Order: sequence, then C-alpha cells, then structure tokens
Amino acid sequence: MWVNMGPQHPMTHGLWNLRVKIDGELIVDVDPEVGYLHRGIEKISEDRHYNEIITLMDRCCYVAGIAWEHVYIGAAENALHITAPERAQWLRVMCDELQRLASHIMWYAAFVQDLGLMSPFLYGMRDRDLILDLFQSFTGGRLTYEYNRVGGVRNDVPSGFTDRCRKVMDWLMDRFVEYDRLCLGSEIFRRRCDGLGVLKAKECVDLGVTGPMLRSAGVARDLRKDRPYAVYDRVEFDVAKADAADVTARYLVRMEEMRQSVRIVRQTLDWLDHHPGPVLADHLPRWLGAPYAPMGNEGYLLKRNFPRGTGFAAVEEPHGEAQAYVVNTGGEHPYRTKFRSPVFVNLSAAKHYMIGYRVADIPPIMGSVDICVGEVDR
Amino acid sequence: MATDDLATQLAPRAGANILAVEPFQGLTARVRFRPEGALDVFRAVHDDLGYDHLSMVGAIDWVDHREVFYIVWSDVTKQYLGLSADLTGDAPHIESATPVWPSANWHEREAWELVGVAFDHHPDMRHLLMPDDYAFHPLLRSFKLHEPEELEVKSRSV
Amino acid sequence: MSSPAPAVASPVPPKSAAPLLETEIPLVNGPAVPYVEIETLRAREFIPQAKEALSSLLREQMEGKLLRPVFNWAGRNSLFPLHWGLACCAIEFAAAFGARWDAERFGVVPRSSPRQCDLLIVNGTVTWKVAHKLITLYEQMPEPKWVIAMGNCATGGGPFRTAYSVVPGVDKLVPVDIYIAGCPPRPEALLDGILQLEELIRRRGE
Amino acid sequence: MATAEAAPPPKSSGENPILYVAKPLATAARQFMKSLIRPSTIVYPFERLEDPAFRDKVAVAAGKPIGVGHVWDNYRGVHALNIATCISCNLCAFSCPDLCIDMVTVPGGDPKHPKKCPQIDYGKCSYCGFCSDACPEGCLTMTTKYELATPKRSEMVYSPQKMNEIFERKLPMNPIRVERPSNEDAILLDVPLCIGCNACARDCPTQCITMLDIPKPTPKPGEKLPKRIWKEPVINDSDCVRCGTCISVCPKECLFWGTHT
Amino acid sequence: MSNVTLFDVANGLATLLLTGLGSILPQPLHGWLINPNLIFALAATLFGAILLGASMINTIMLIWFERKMLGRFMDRRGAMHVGYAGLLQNFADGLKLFRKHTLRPREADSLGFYAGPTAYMVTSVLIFGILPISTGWSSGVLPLSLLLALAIFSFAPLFIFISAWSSNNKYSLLGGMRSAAQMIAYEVPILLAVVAVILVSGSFDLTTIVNLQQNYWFWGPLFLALLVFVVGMLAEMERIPFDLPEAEAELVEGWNTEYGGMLFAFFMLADYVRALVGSILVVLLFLGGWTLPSYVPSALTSFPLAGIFWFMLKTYIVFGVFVWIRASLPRVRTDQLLKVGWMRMIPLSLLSVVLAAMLVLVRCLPVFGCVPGLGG
Repeated sequence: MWVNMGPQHPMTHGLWNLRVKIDGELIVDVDPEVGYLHRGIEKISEDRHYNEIITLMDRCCYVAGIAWEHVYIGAAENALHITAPERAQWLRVMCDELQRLASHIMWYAAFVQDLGLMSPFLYGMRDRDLILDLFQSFTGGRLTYEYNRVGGVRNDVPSGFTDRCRKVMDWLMDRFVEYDRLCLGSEIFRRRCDGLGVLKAKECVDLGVTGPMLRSAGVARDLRKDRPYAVYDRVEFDVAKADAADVTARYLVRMEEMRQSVRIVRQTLDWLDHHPGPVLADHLPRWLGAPYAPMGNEGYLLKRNFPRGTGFAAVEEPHGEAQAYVVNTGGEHPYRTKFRSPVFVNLSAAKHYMIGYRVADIPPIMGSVDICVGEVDR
Repeated sequence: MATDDLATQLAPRAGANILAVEPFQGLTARVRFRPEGALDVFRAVHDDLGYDHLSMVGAIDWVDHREVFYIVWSDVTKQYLGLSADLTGDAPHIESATPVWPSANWHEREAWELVGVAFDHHPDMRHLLMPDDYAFHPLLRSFKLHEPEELEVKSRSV
Repeated sequence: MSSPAPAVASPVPPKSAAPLLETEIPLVNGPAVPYVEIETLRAREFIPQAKEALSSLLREQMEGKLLRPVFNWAGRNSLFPLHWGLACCAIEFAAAFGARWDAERFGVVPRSSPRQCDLLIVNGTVTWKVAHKLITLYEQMPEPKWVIAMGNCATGGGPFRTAYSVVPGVDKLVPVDIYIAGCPPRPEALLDGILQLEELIRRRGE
Repeated sequence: MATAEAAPPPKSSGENPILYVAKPLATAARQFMKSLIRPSTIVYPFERLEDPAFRDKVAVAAGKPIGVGHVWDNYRGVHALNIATCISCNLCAFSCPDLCIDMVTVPGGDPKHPKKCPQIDYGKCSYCGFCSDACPEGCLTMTTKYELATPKRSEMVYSPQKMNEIFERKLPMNPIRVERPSNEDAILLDVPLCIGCNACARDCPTQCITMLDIPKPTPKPGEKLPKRIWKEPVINDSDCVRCGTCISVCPKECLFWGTHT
Repeated sequence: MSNVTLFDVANGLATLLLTGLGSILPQPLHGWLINPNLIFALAATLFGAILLGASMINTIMLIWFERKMLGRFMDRRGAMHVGYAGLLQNFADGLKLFRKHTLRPREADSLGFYAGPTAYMVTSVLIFGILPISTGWSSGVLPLSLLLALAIFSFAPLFIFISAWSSNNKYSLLGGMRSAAQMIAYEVPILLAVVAVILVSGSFDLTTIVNLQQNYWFWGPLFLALLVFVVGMLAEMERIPFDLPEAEAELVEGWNTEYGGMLFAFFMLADYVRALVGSILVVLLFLGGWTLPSYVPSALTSFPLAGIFWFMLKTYIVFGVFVWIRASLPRVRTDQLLKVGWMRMIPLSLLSVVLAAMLVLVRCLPVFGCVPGLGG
C-alpha cells in the first residue's frame, strides 16, 4: 500500500511528499518527492545585483539564513576578487555559529515533537527566540537578516551586545543539560531511537551525505576544520563525532555541536571586544557600494574592465556542506548561480536509511535528517 | 604545481579525454574533459585520485553551448576538484555519473530539468522540482522572467 | 377576529389558524358543556399556538437572529488553523505557538487534518506544483472557513513573484480574508492578524 | 585532528521500570514549578516587547528569559518618510530588490519638476532595508511598526503621506546607519559626446550641476562644428548624492561612473 | 458527611417542577401531573440529566484543566482570553464544532461513519451512570457495577475500528488497527489488576469497595496493581505515551482524520470522558473514593457535599498526574507497546493478583494493619 505522507503532513516540517510503500507497519519502499517549494532562486538571481541576491539567500534556507548568506557571499567575493576585512570575517563566524545554535535548537524542538514529546518544542522555541533577539539587535531581522554584503557586513554590533550574548550563551548551556535529561534520560526515547535509520560511513560517502548525518557515522569531516574558511582556523573547537550512525547518534552529534558552537561564539566575542575595525571593504565597485544606484549604460560597464571570474565557496552549514558556484561575466548581475544544498543530498539518500523500519519510525528518522525544504527546492 | 600533478595522475586512464587542467578560484583545479569519455574521467578521478565524494553537479547555458560541471571532494587530500565539460549540439547529452558516484542521481535530474542537459543511462530520469508535465527548461538564457502584474515595470539598469 | 395569535386565555380561537376548532368547539357561553371537556378543548388550543411559537422560533433561528451571536462568538473564539508549513513564515507560525507568544491563549490550536480546521493560514510561497493541493485542502475544510495569507509570498508572490514556478498571490486560488504583510511577519503580526480576523467575523456576523 | 567524541550515551537505566522515566518527569515538574508564577509568555495585545517599560520589567524577572534587553529599536518594520527632507532622488526605488517602490507625485514641488516621493507596496516589500541604506538624506528610515494585517490587499500600499504620518508619530527608528563609503565613484563626463542640453542640471535633485559656458571653437575651414549648445555640466562632488538621475536622463549617454584621475 | 443523595435532589426537583407546573395548569392536567409515578419517572430522568450534565461539564472542565496545566509544564499560559482564564474556551470550541458542516467523504461507508462516533460517545458516557460519586450519589446499588463499568469501557475498540474503517482513509485504517490491538492488549492487565482489588475487597460493587477503604486505601497494599492499572488506563485512554492510534507525527490525526464538526467533537469529548472515567476508577479502586483517613479532622469531612469535593479533588489530582506524564514523555512504538503490554504488564498483574491472594490468605497486613471487611 502506497501512502502519501505530504505535502501537508505533520511529519514533513515543510512542503514535500514522502511516498511510502508499507506492508502492515513495515516500510518496503520510499520515494521522496520534492519541488513543492521550488521558487527558482537560481533564475531570479540572474536578474539581480550581487548584493540583492542576499535577500534571496535568507529565504533560501529559512532556519539558517545567515549561513546561506555566508555561502553565497564567499562565492561572490571569490568571483569578484574582493576580500572582506578581518572584523567582518569574525562577525560572520559568530553569526554562523549563532545560526547553527538556532537551527539546531529548532531541529531539536521539531524532532522531539515528532516523537510525541510535547514540552521540548516549547522549550526549544523559547530558547531559540533569545538567539533571534540577539540577531535582531544587530541585523534588524528575526529570520531574514540581510546582514552580509559583498566585501563585509552591513554594520558592526552595537555596544553592549557581547555582554548580552555571553549571558544568553550561559543560559543555553544550562538548557542543554535540561534537553538531555528530557531525551536521553528517558528510557522510552532511547528505545525508540537506538538502532534506527542506520546509514554507515561507506554509504554516506557514496551517497554524498554530509553534516551531522555523516559525522554520526564516525567520519569526522567538518569543513570548518578540514578547509577552514573565514577565521575558523583561529578559533578552537572540536568536531563532534559519534559512531552508531543511528538516530541517537545524530542527536548526540547535534547536541555536542551546539556546545562547541557556544564555545566558538564565546571566543569570537572575546576577539570582537578587543579588535575594533572596519567591517566593510574599501574600494568596492560602484554597484556594490552601500547606496545602490543605476549603473549607467552597458557600454561603459564593459569599458571599465570589471573583474570576471567564477567563484566557488563551501561552508559548513547547520545541515551539512553548502556550496555556491557563482559565474561572473563582468556584468552587474551574475551570469549563473548554482547552490548545493546539503539537505537535498541527504534527502535523496532516503531509500538507504528508511527501508526496513516501521511506519512509526518515519518521524524520528526524518526528524534526525533535519529537513529544510527551502534549501532542498531553492 | 598541483595542476601538473593532477594531469600526470589522470593520464594513464583518462589522458586522452582530458583537455586541460587549469587553476580555479576556490578549488584545487578544474579539469576540462571531453564529454565522450566522461565515464573514464569519472572513474579515474574516483579511483585513482580518491575523490570519492561528489558534491554538486550543475549546468550552465552559455547560449552557444552548455557546460556541465562537477565538484568532487577527497577525504584524503581535503580538497575540492572541479570537472567540467562543454556540450555542443542541439540535444546536449553526457554520460551519467551515477555508476561512479551514486549521489549524482538527484543532481543530474535537476540539471536535466533546469538546463536541459540529458544524462545517458541515468537510472531514474524524471522531473524533480517541477510538475511532471512541465515542458520548459527554465534556466536557459532564452527563458525570460516577467513581472506578473503590469504595474511599474521599471528597468533596473537605466 | 383578524388579530394574529391571540393570548393564551382567549376564548375564541383564530379562524385562520384553527378552522377545525371553529366547527367543533362550542362557544364558552353557549350550551352547557361539561367542565372537563371545556378544559380539554382549552388545552387543545395550546397545540396550534405552541406550533406557531415554535415555528417562529425556528424561523428566527433559521434567519440567524437568535443563536447566531452565540455561534458567532464560539466560532471566532476557537479558530483551529491547519497545521502545515510552506516556507519561511511557517517558522514564525511555529514561533507564534511557542512559549513566548503562545497563540493557544486565543483558542488557536493547530490541527493536522483539514476536516477539523476552520482557518487556513497560507504561510509561505505557493508554487504551481502545490496549488491544486492547496485548493484540495481548502475544499476539504468544512464550512464556515477562513483564509489568512501570511507573509508577502502568500499575499502576492513576494520576492519570488517573477519566478516561473510561483503563484503570484494565493488569492488567485482561494478567497483570502486577511492579508498579513511582512517577510516574514513577526509572530505578533500573526496574532494581530488572527485578532483582526476575529473582529472581521464579529462584524460580518457569520 | 581534534574530535570530540560526543558524550557517550549514558547506560540505559536497565530493567528497573520505575527509573525508566524518572529524569524527564522530574525535569518537567521543575519547569512546572518555575513557570507557576510567571511563564515566559508575553500576553501580546496587552504586553508588548517593544514597550521599553515592559522590557525593563521582564528583564528583572529573575531567571525568566523574556527578551535579552533593548533589542527592539533595531527592528526593520514599516518605513517612516520625512517628506519635507526628501529630495526625490529615486535612489530608494532603484535600490529596491523587489521593485516595490514607486515614486509618486506629492504636493509641494514646483509644477515643472513635481516632487516625487516613494510609495511602498508592503505586499511586495521584503523589509531588507536597502532603501533606507541608500537614502542619502536619511529621510526614509525603518521603524518598529510591524502590525500590517488588513482585510484589503490595497491597504498594503503606503502612500508617502501615510509614511509621513508614521514619521510624525516618532516611533523608534532603526538606529544603525550605514556609512557612505569614502572612495565613492563620481559622475564623469565624456566631453566630446555632450551636447549641452541642460537635462542633467534640470533634473538633478540636489541642484549640484551647473552648466558652464565653454568657448565656441572657431571652425577650421571645411570642418563642420557639431550642432550643440556651448555649455557643459560641472558637478559639485561634495553635494552630489550619486543618485544617477543625470545619467538616466542624459540623451547622449555621455555621463558615466568613474574615479577622478 | 451529608446524607443528601443525588436521587433526593432529583426527586425534590421533579416534585417542585411538577407541582409548580401543575398549579398553574388547569385541573385535568393538574391531576395528571401531580402523580407519584410521573414524579418518579421525571425524577429518574432528571437524575440522568443531572448526571449527564455534571459529567459533561466536568469533562469540559477537565479539558480546560489539562490545557492550563500543560501550559504551565511548557512554560506558557494556555487558553486565557475566552472567559475568565479561558474557562469558556472549551464551550466555544464545542459550540463551534456543533455548528460546523459535517462532511462525509464520498467513498466512506455511511452507516459506520455516523454510527461509530455516536456509539463511541454513547458508550463512554454510559459509564457515568454506574460510577458512584459519593455515598448516595450513585444510580443505586448495582452488585456488579465494577464489572459493568469495565465491560462498557472495553467496547471502545470496536467502535473506533468501525469508524476508522468506514472513513476510507489509510491513516484512519492504520490508526484504527493500532487502536484495536492496543486496547485489546491492555484489557487483560487492567482486568487482572482489578481482580486483585476484587480479591481483597470481596465485592464487585464499587460502593462497597470504597466503603472498605474507610481506614486503609488500597494503593498501599496493592501498589503493584495500581501501577499496572494506571499504565493500562493510559493505554486505554490513548494518551501519551500510548497515543499511537492518533500519533500526530506519522498518522495525521489517527482514526479521526476524516472526522470534522460534531462527529469530531464526539470523539474529542468521548476521549476526555474516558480520561475522566479512568481517573475516577483509579480513585475508586485505589485511593479511597470519597473517603478520607480517619485521622483527618472531622471538620474537613463534615461540610455539605464534602464527599463529592474530596472525590473530585482526588480525581483531578490523578488526572494531573496523567497530564504530567503527557508533558514529559515521548510516545512509544507499536511493537514496543504491545511487547510491554503482553510481556511486562500481564506478568506484573498476575503477580499482583498472587500478592493480593496472599494478603487475603494471611488476612492481615503486617505493615498496614488488618484490612477490614475481608470475606471468609
């Protein structure tokens, strides 16, 4: 019997359809169907200025907006041969990690609710709101930040921000203990999640799976360590790793990542306190400067020998490795942008970690993948 | 020089199909190859160079031809490598990478759907993002977007 | 007697209302009739009168004069939205049900099945691929039902309205009662939209 | 490479059915006790986070994480427009990624050059703040007003007058402003192409362009002088807001962006 | 304790009503109305109506209680704007559902689709007629009231399955099958746990069982049986952690996916009726019903309707424990649930029966003193 779980289904956490073939309570076959949220971001980008694409990136993955801004900005800066100032890099790292915290807490809330545990959803949303408050205090938005710019970030953090942020970090560290007590401390939780949705390391690599799913299979791969971008080589942190490759392992990896994120955020706050400086690069091309104005006609644009090139950047987004590929042919719009979404790939491997389990296992397995449909469909 | 090393390493199995190994912003290098020998190149890159993880497959419409690019990652060298092939003709097509990297499946479906590049011997070529009866390839340059309402359509660059 | 619906104690029944009684019932001050019989007949007068009263009551109820305010009050104070998330606004939708804003204070409880909902909150971009499913969901909801277009994508396609796959505004598919601008709207803005919808329902008297 | 083994999962509490669930039960009970007096909920229509008094009140509520202090003023909500200082430079409309800004005529300009101010369609706006960043006069700013629910789609279009009312209500405005870059390109003139038509000087919103006479050259024999007015625009760079209006109105495309060499 | 019984109240009301009505009506009617038989009939009807009304209001209050309490567990407030502290919220919900259009899917089986929820509701409410609330506040002495209550209580899987099957929805069907399997699996331990109570008390009559607990509530000596009974009741009530049939995450709304409007209200209400009945049964069987221990000052037990007050207080506290469990535990999986049911609960309940039998044999409780009223 084929059962359609979606597009409107409480398990999906977004707009996609999981077609499941079941035999009694057993899953025989699955076929994820995506594209219900395909908004053509790559096409719209072709008609936009480099900075204006940032507004699309925020909406591309709505739980990790600023990380996606970083992905895109990295590629665009490569393509335009611009380097952001040091302080901007530190700010980006801080934003990435705050965003990772927010995204993982959101994941925790949704995942545990799928298991039928209701309170943590509320606790998670409550604690996430604090991080969003922090974001709001310097970017002005809760989900859509529009904070990065090609060549830096829009503005510096306001005074007093670092102290507030430290307080929130302390609060969160206490809450993580509580989260663990609610989940790991509960025998029912362990019985439901142990040995579920197993995807071993070899399969993970073959299928291109990245992020916490891969790390839970014992592969300590993290772009922040392996291929440090921004200033990740200057902060201390450990890569979270587990070996069981099941749902519990993913839970443990994400919880550990949150603790490491707090660690990184504290380091960045210390750095930011002591190193004031500019946050936006000088000598930006006219059409990337703060006020956007009409460019002038195409002829002059070509005459002035704008830099050309193709940029590529990869960033360890909360869900996995996100990559952007920006082709710049010298116009004010990119010629082509292409984004690689980690969830897209993790979801495409669904057959390999779902078959053989039970209908009741679908929500925890899918929850442990941490699906954000915005970036799957783009 | 990393590019030379790569070229020599690739030579035994795919030498004839390699057009160039060029440096690239953000990647170790980019290997340009002939689309006819795609599978050989993929095997060589996967087995000999150890790039066992396919990150991304994309296609670009350069009006006169179309380009397919692959980004692969090696856990050994911790590096990204780009592969790219230029496809010409009215019905551009290339061998599917799924036998070498199973993760190419959805990427290739998407590339076919959006840019209209066909992948031969793909196990499951269906529409992915668009409805099943969608007849266009929206990321072609000839496919223009428009404002849904006929309100102030002002030109962006005067 | 042409006056309608005489009082209960009226000795003469109306001609139009009870022609049967007219022929059968002797006048009160006519020939001697046993007391019991008169009382019985009097009791029988109740029947058409009660019928009349009941039917007028029913008619009023049909016209919605009587219980409509009550049902209106009930309907507007217990709006069950459909539990589904489309895009960014769904995250703010979830935040509105989180601990800080707690939409359940207003009796707004998301239900997963459209059969049990009366409020469709379209919280995100609607693509053509999902359009007919949205219409199906709307049609599966029992009357009376309302629609809130939350966020700019649902209102008019938002930043994606030029794209090839996006419906420029959900009002092209289903009738929308309240639009909430914002990209995405804050949870407070969603609550404000729900309160405005309650006000709208009260004004319309549905 | 440094990897942190995620803390090993604690051993399951065994077959003891009473300890199965003791920890989560205790945690929930603790939360119950904590929130008996005041849960974290903001009773929205009556308490508002943007209200400074309320923020101060909840900030002192011990152990209750309601807000992290004064974060609200920075929120990007509806715009406030000061019509009086608007110079109709069009920069906001040009910078809008969503094409939601229309320049509409407002009373107050002279009949020849009507004053145009932005009219914003909030059904399309993505609240990115690019327009207020672009505004050279600081007359278009974003406020904390966010309640935009309306039964009518048309009510989402805010006219300049309506935004001016918001400005007069003195809502807290987004305090963080972007500095204009010090090394801005200036508008340069391609001298041979100019015909001296005065279009740029006429339409310049800051009146920073003056048309200066240039000497009419004496034609050599056989050479035909170009048909033009013998004037040339000179741009006062310190007054120029780099709106590009002159470039867009120039009939000969002789103005362009560049750096003075 | 007050000696006013529920039937007294109903009788008084009926007499008042009929005499009042009769006095304003003309003679023959007057004569008919003031008639002991009629009064008795009306009193019985009123008795039922009061019982029904009270239980319904209690159920709705129970929903309110759960929502408020869950809110505090989750660090939020719960319903608070409709009526004082949200007290009218559930009335609004009910009225709204009453007005909603009732839709029947085209392929659904008409009879089952309507009959299922109705029968579910009716059988759930029926139990209220049997449960004693206080001395005299019961429908009379039914010698087998405990068995009858449990028998009616276990009708539910049948009706759930009928309505799930007839709504022609895959989720409903899965939910219905799960529900049936779960309820059947947990019937047995519940009944065995009750057997322990019956052994100790020697009676099938709920009133007698409560009266036997005047001095010692059964929860102490029969703790194992209480545990089994509570867990089984959680499963029977389909509450977290055993709410698989309506597991929201995988089966949209479980077996009531296709139900809207009044039929859904029936399900919702009947679920809470069952929750109330379950709590009441726990109180009656193990927590001494309306009695208080003898060392409690008599002032606490002598005010009017004290029995009902204490009884309801206990019921709500028991229900509060259920809410607490709901707020802090995830749901289990079907196979685990059945495994726990058949492999853990049944041996435990058998053990509790053996323990109870031993208690009866030795006729004495070493710690708690002798249990009065042991048969034999």
